[in-house]
Amino acid sequence: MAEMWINMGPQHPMTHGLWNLRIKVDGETIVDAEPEIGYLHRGYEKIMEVREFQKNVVLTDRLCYVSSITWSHCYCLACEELMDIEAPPRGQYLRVITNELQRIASHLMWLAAYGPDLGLLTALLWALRERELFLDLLQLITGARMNQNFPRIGGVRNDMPSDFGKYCRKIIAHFRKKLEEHEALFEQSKIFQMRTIGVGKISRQEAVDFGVTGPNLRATGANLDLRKLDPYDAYPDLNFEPIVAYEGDSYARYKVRMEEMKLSCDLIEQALDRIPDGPYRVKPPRRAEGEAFRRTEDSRGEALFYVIGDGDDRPYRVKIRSPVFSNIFAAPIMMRGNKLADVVAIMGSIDVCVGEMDK
Amino acid sequence: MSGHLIDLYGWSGALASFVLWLLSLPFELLNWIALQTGAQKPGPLVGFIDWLAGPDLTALVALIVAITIVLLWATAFHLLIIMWIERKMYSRLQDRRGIMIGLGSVEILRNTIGRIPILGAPFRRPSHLGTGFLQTVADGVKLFQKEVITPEKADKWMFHTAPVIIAASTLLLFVAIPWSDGFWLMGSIENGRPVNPLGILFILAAFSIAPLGILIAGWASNNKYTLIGGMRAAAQLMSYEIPMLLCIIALVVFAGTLDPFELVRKQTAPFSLGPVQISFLPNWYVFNPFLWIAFVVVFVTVIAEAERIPFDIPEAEAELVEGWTTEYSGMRFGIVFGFKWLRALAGAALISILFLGGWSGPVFATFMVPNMAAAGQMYPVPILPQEFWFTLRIYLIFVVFVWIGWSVPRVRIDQILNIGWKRLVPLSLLSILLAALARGAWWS
Amino acid sequence: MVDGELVAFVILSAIEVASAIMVVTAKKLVHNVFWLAMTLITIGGIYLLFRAELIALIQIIVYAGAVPVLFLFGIMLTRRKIMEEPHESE
Amino acid sequence: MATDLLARYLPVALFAIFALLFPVGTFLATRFIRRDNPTPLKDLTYECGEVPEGEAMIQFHFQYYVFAIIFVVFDVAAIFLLLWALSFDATRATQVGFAAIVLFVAIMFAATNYALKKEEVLYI
Repeated sequence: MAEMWINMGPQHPMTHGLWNLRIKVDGETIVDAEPEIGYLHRGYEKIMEVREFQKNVVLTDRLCYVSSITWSHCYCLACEELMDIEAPPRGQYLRVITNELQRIASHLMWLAAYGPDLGLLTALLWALRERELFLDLLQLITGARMNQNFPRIGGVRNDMPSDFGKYCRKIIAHFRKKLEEHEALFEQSKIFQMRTIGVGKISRQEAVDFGVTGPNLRATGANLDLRKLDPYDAYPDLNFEPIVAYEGDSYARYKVRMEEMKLSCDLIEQALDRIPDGPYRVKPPRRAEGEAFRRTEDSRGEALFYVIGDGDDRPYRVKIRSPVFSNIFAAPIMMRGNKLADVVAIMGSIDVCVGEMDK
Repeated sequence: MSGHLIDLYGWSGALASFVLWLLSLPFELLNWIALQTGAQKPGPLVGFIDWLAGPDLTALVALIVAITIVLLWATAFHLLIIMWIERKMYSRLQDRRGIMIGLGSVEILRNTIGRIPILGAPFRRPSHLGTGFLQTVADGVKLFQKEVITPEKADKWMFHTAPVIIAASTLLLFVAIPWSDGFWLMGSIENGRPVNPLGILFILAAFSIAPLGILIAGWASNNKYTLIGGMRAAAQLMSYEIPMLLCIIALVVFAGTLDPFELVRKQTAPFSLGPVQISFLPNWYVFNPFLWIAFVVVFVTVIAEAERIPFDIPEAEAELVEGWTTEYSGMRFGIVFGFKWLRALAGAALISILFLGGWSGPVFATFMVPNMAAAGQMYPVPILPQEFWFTLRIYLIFVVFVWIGWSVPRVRIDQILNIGWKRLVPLSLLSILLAALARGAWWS
Repeated sequence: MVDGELVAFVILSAIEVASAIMVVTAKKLVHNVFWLAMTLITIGGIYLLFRAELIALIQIIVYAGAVPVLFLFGIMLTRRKIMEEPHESE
Repeated sequence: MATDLLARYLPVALFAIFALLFPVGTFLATRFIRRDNPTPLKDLTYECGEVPEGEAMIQFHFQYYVFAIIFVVFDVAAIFLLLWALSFDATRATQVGFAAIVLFVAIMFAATNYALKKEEVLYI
């Protein structure tokens, strides 16, 4: 029986960016898959070596175009570790708030992309409609909608407006109601369950072996949330339990992300309750020596920055660990034995962002 | 009471004689000049005019006029409207306004008619706040100008033939679909009533040709996506033809005929089911409890035959780019893509004829219109004619298609085939059994 | 007066014979199936001339709709270049 | 009756010619409006921007073939049932004939269910 390779990408509706998934099919069944990346490689790690520490934030913003604050935040944390400073409490809370807002916006973008993947174009418009609200909130606090350039080494760029809390609570209350509509559209639909339950299974051991992190790992039953495991900023002060699902299939990954959006709403409300007064930023030193790394719970998994300074005002070497990079290479495991049409149900649930994957 | 507005044969006959009269005018003139100049007999011209006025040519031209009317009615009128309905409707489902290009978007119209104080109001709208109806026209014009790319590796001959097969078989559906007692092409008049004993079977036959074209299209493009898409499409269309046919058989057990006119006539009568008689309810087969299963199954199969969303896996733009239409471009793509709506339209008409009373509707008031076929005579036409009721039903069914289509995800191909063979076929066999037992028990 | 029925018969049988010849002479298997479908459809038309309306429609449903598709699916099981040596990609 | 049949199918025959001419005419008409500018790159088989790999016209999995066979079988059976349904009133006159048909449908129903329960490998 003839098997053939099918290219999905770089110009393919499934890929959500420039990368290529080569799939070997036997009829309709997937025998093997091979992700091919590098179409969007921009040499981030190299560019960052020639820019000053602070000026790199503008680059890290553009690592992932739907979740820029979380990436800049991770970089700033790594630099703070290198420079041995710490952000003041108000800055830390502001970081938590913007991080979680960005996480919701990112997860909504994933939801918006997952719908059309499964042929449900209505979900795209609905999820983007809700995402607008969170982008508005981010705009209110940072002034920009996409590349906010908000975290700073030693804090954040500016304080939040005085009435930010009011708007934020209002939108979150509205969003909680709207989320029920999305659940009706997705998980209460029998066809969605048919498409996702039992599809793209990966065991916890395999996921750990392949370095899968974030919601994709938590969907296999591993209670591994860096906000809890390796806390940073104001997260130790907040009460929350990481979301875990046990099936390891597309439906579990979907479920984890949906629940995480609710968790982020809780975290934002808690942070707004507890945010202290005071300065939001300290002045970092210009030069740094030594090496430091920091990992954070990005919206897609474990983001890691490893920064080496050689006493200059520029980093000597920066290493970025992208969660999507690892997640995507576990995709062949999830795909083998499934049907060709399941590719979209699996890749959509993994949540690919090519910007951070190709760096 | 005729009940229908368009009497296709009367109309087209009158139009044909008008066309022929226009054609003969120059010859009549020549004839007249020849007579004036003193010639006794104007020669062969008389024979030509006689031939023009003869019954055979008039009938043929009348038929051509009728066919053109039906083609334009289906493709230029209904196709544009249901495309507009779909696009507006799903835009509203998605919380947005959708297509907005209207008359006000046409610069010339806005600058001329739009300047008239009151009458020009619809033309004065801002460019993108119109009704959106012209968007489909604009898309059609755009597709007309697009380059047609033939892949180098494609089997060129088959590649260009396949869209013709698909389009022709889709159009052929409309020859058998009557739009009212007077607006039909296929059939004959017996005892003053139109009959077409096997009309529904003809529609099914026209539906059954498309898989061949799709499979050939998918193969000829020599592309992996089109090959898989074509196979999926053919398998799906075939699989859903069987339950459709079986459910129509269940209906035939009750109706005893495959004649669309007869089916509609039977459904116009008051409801009667064995001993039960309800005077205020029409005898639509959807009210018949033994045919509920059949109705649901036919509805689902029509959605699948039209390749609409829960079953649009052959297209499946998420994994197979554009399914079997991937390599088609320009008007070839436009035809095969746009005619999917025509299939949905024909399917909706089929559902309406089979279960929802076809074009029957209440007659409120009538007005007299001159009979085009017979000069000087008037005949009564209801304010809301049968064509209106039929179109209304078709659009409502189509709105349900859109509603379903844009609120559920797509079903996987093996699940589609499983639903078809493991659910719908047994269900339709069950409905045949139910219908046969019900009729056998009550009427024997 | 020309007999319309005869004209129809001549045209239909001409198409039928021509496509039947194409069935055996066409080079590619899929073309053969296409011409076979044409033959079967025109046979349906000839049934119609015999006043066998039902059998004509059944001919189209079964022989034009189902059988060529069955053949096509069967052909997909064969190698395309059946006369040439097996083609291995890569 | 006989002439009526052909009279009924005359519009169909003409309509079929028109239906064939419609797409052909549209395709020909676009030829005069559009401008073709083929390049080797453009004429390449679309494979998501990659260079096409291997042949698409290959030996394919037999899974769909099974559906085609079942389809033909069911098509013929359905046509048989259709003939019965069209003459329902006639066959019902004899109770045996009616019972035979009900039995036929029942066997078809049972066989379909049984076969579909057993079939797991052949289905894709």
